[in-house]
Amino acid sequence: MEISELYADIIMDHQRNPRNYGTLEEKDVEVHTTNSSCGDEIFLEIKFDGDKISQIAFHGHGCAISKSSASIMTELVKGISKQKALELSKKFVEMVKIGKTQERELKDAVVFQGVSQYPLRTKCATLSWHALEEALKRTAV
Amino acid sequence: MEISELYADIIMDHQRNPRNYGTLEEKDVEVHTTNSSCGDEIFLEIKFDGDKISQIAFHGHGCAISKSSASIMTELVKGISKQKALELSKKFVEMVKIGKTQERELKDAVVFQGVSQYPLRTKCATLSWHALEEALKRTAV
Amino acid sequence: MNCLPKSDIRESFPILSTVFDDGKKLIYLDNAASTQKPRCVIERLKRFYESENANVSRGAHRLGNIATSEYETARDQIANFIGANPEEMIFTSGTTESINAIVYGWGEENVKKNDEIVVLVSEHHSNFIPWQQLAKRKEAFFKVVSVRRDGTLDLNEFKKAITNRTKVVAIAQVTNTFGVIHPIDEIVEIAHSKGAITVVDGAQSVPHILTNVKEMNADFLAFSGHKMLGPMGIGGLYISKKRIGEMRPFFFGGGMIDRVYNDRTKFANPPQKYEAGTPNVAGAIGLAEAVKFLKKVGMAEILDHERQLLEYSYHKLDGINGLALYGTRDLEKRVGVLSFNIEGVHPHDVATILDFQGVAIRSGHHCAQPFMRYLGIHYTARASFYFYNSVEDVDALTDAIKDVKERFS
Amino acid sequence: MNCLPKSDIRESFPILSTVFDDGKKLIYLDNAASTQKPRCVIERLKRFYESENANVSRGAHRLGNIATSEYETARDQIANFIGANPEEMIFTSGTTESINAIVYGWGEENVKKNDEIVVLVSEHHSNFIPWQQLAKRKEAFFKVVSVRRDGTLDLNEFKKAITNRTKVVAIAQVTNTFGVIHPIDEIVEIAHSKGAITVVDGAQSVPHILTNVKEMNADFLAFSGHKMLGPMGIGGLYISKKRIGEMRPFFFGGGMIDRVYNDRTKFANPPQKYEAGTPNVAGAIGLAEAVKFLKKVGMAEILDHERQLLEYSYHKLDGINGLALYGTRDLEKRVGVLSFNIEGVHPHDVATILDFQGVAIRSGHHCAQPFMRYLGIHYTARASFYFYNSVEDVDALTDAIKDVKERFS
Ligand SMILES: Cc1ncc(COP(=O)(O)O)c(C=O)c1O
Ligand SMILES: Cc1ncc(COP(=O)(O)O)c(C=O)c1O
Repeated sequence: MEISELYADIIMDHQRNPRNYGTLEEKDVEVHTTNSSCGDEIFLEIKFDGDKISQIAFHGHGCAISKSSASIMTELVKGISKQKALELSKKFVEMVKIGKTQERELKDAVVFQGVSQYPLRTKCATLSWHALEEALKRTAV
Repeated sequence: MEISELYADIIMDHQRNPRNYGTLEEKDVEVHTTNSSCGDEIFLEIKFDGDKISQIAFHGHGCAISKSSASIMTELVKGISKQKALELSKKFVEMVKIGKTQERELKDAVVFQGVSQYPLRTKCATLSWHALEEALKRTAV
Repeated sequence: MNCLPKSDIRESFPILSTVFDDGKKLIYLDNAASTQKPRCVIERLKRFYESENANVSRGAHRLGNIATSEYETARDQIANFIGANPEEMIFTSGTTESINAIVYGWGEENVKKNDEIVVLVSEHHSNFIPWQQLAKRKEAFFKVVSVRRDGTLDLNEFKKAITNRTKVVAIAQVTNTFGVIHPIDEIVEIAHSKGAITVVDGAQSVPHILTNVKEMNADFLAFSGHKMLGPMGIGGLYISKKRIGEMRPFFFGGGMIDRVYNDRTKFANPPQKYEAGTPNVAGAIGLAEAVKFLKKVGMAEILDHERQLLEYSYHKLDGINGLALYGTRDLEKRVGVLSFNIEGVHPHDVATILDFQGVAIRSGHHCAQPFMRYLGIHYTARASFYFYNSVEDVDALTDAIKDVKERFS
Repeated sequence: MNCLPKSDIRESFPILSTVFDDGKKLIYLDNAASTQKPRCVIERLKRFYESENANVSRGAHRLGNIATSEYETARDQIANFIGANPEEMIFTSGTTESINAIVYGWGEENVKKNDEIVVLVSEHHSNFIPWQQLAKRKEAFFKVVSVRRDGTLDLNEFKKAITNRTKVVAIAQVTNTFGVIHPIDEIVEIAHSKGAITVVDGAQSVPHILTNVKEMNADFLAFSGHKMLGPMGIGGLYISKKRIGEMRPFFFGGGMIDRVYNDRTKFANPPQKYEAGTPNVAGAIGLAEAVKFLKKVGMAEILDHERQLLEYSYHKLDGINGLALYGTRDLEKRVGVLSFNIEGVHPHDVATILDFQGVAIRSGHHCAQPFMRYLGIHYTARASFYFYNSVEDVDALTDAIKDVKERFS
């Protein structure tokens, strides 16, 4: 693998200009998750519209991998149902574990396949997804 | 080295028939010393006549090496002065450490030269001599 | 690296072909003290230091990744070997550290004044003194339960000793003195029925008997790598899910934290919580290799082989005048440990004279002074077998024993 | 076994010629985390396991004698390396265990309510949390003394922090974060003048600076073998004669006793008193071999070489926009540790990108969260040198740093 594969343009773009970065005025749930192996942290806020994720935002501090992964994650799940978001999350976590995926739904998030070669960095890529799962669990009926 | 050198006839003889074994009716000092690495112990009793060791006896439990060494030691020091006994002790300890000696005064005790090849057993050979030193120290003026 | 035990298993152990300067061949019968290492374990250490060495977990470089993943794989394999989940097993430097860790991490918090701590009189000092001293600090009762003179436990007597005040029962599954196998399942059950927690000293059982902590149902199990073909300086401690919540870390330092503030610390989750500082990565990896080797040999085969050697020893030695053979005659309740004494001969002399022939045994109190005192003996000579010992080794042993007897008669 | 450092020292370290699958060469700059091992150390371990392996001290056979005498010779050599007498040095598994041993063996008995325990804000967690937790248990004051932002200590400030109530001063002679060398002699003197005892964390000093505990006059000194060419799982703890009398054993078990009774135990003399259980004999012997190697290279030469690499790094990196280099600019007060941050780039990304080039550095809080928080940074990237690093290694490092800067700009 080359540097440019892991630090692909798309990742560099999201880390420079993270989407949905910041806080929400109105939110239904807020989750704070840390990566205890390195101390990175993310605050994730979600507003639901019925079963749908209508608004989502994150802030915190982390590396390019965790920041861009969070950014891409928020883009992926905005507007979809809790159930669907959970499915995506499982697929993403599986992908960075085994290093490949067939799932087209993961869209831009497939750039994180390469991170599987850096076991200590997979947690960076999955941090925001774990925060998402936690948020959905908390708001489950 | 052969077994018969370390377990020489003279050692086997002393271990079977230890000299000066038992207790004294009248004594000036009694010392109890243990070999903490194996738990063997010796009780050494001495009666002095002025500066001279007039009577000496030991008992306790220990291996053939420590028992025969104690037996030979008591024979060597009986009747000699404290000063002389201490000198012998130093020579003996030195001998088992380096594995040889020029000292004819050690007489039968020279059979313990070979024990130097068994570092963990040297303490068996020196146990009674250390008891002797302790006894002499305690009765020093 | 092919770790398959050769048809001749001995060839996998370089040291077993030792011939000393005086022409005597090494006959190694001191396996209860420490076992020898197969070539694959030695080579694994070498390979680690030559091409994988790095500190674990906190690095973001290739060697760090290799070291970390090998270390965690080792944990998986060793945990699996004793039937535990990886997160239930922590690495320690050996049985002694493991048991002391229980005392500091669990005992200090949970044992109170007037509680009872129960051990057997036959425990190894490493499973005796830590509890004795804890009892002293806590003003708890330290109850030393007797065993039969043949080393076996009378379960009814044991049952009587366990009361509602019993907080801890700490027992070796196999004794290092006579190799007696205690009925650990029943012991654990009796202890649990009174609400006591159970600490199993597995130093002499894990290397010789297939171990499954879930079936055994113990709260803690301690073992040493060096007694099961592994390197020195590594061992393990199983902590059941039930107990892990009650246990505070016993060592504090790097790698076991989530957040550190000036006034407080938030700890990481187990197993990291209980592994402070740089771990013995090479040791863990070497032990995993050892475990693979043991699995290939087969734990049932190992025990079986040891029993055969034990039976053969009895066959050759039984009935010799003035020779005391210790431990129950029901050899099904034994692993391959043969403790003995020759009347009128100090066991140190026995060991030294055997050593002249190249036969390496141990003599002494075997870190079990309370037991020796209880039996009214000071020491024993002890030969202890492992699967790489042969009938010829036993012949050399028994011939040498007979020789000593003659020499001293 | 010829352990003489070759004219090209790197050749003595097999791992340093690693070329990865992708053709990148290993450039190992993570020495503060763990150092690599010279061939002679690796071979020494192999030789031990192939021809000398046995448990120590209690055996009466040839292998036992060899193992015991090699173990004690190792103690002599390592003690001598730090200027201690053999009976003042015990083997542990590393710095973390050594410091925790002081806490359990000395701290539990001697630190009382309202006593003060003083550390610096820049301590490694292993010399921070054990004291923090002890203070909590004892209701003592845990005093965290600030350092300057460049990592150095203001001795006047330090002096003010030490009072008649100060019982313990625990300080790393060299910090692992920035490689700052503290004036340990003065620190010890100030602490002693108020009656406090001194614990020196030597994890980063013993491998890099000639150490003499007698001149330093500290009460305790802890260090790790793996950070000074030695195997993992072995380290040391120096205990001064003055303190040894006040210290109770912290681990109980085999090998540290004189007599064990059911109700009490009489302990052996130091150092055995503090070494319970089977020691890491191979580890100790391997570390002794490492120490021999270090002596041949020369401790003065080692420090000198590291300084040159550090100066060269500064020469190449100084003045680059957006690059923060941490630690005092007085490089005479530093060992070869280079902590840095690139503005806008997370150090984990720095480390990963450097790793692509084969350059192994570390990133994170370096087990010094209180210090990072004090500085208002989360992490740094850290390159740390040892005597086998070359100017070319530094070139690779500095080129890679510049590359990262561009990539992220
Ligand atoms: C200053 C300092 N203290 C203590 C430690 C802990 O050493 P170890 O992990 O070898 O126990 C380290 C190493 O990480 C260190 O750098
Ligand atoms: C039954 C038993 N428990 C505990 C130990 C202590 O093990 P280690 O010395 O490896 O810590 C031993 C070994 O000597 C043993 O045989």
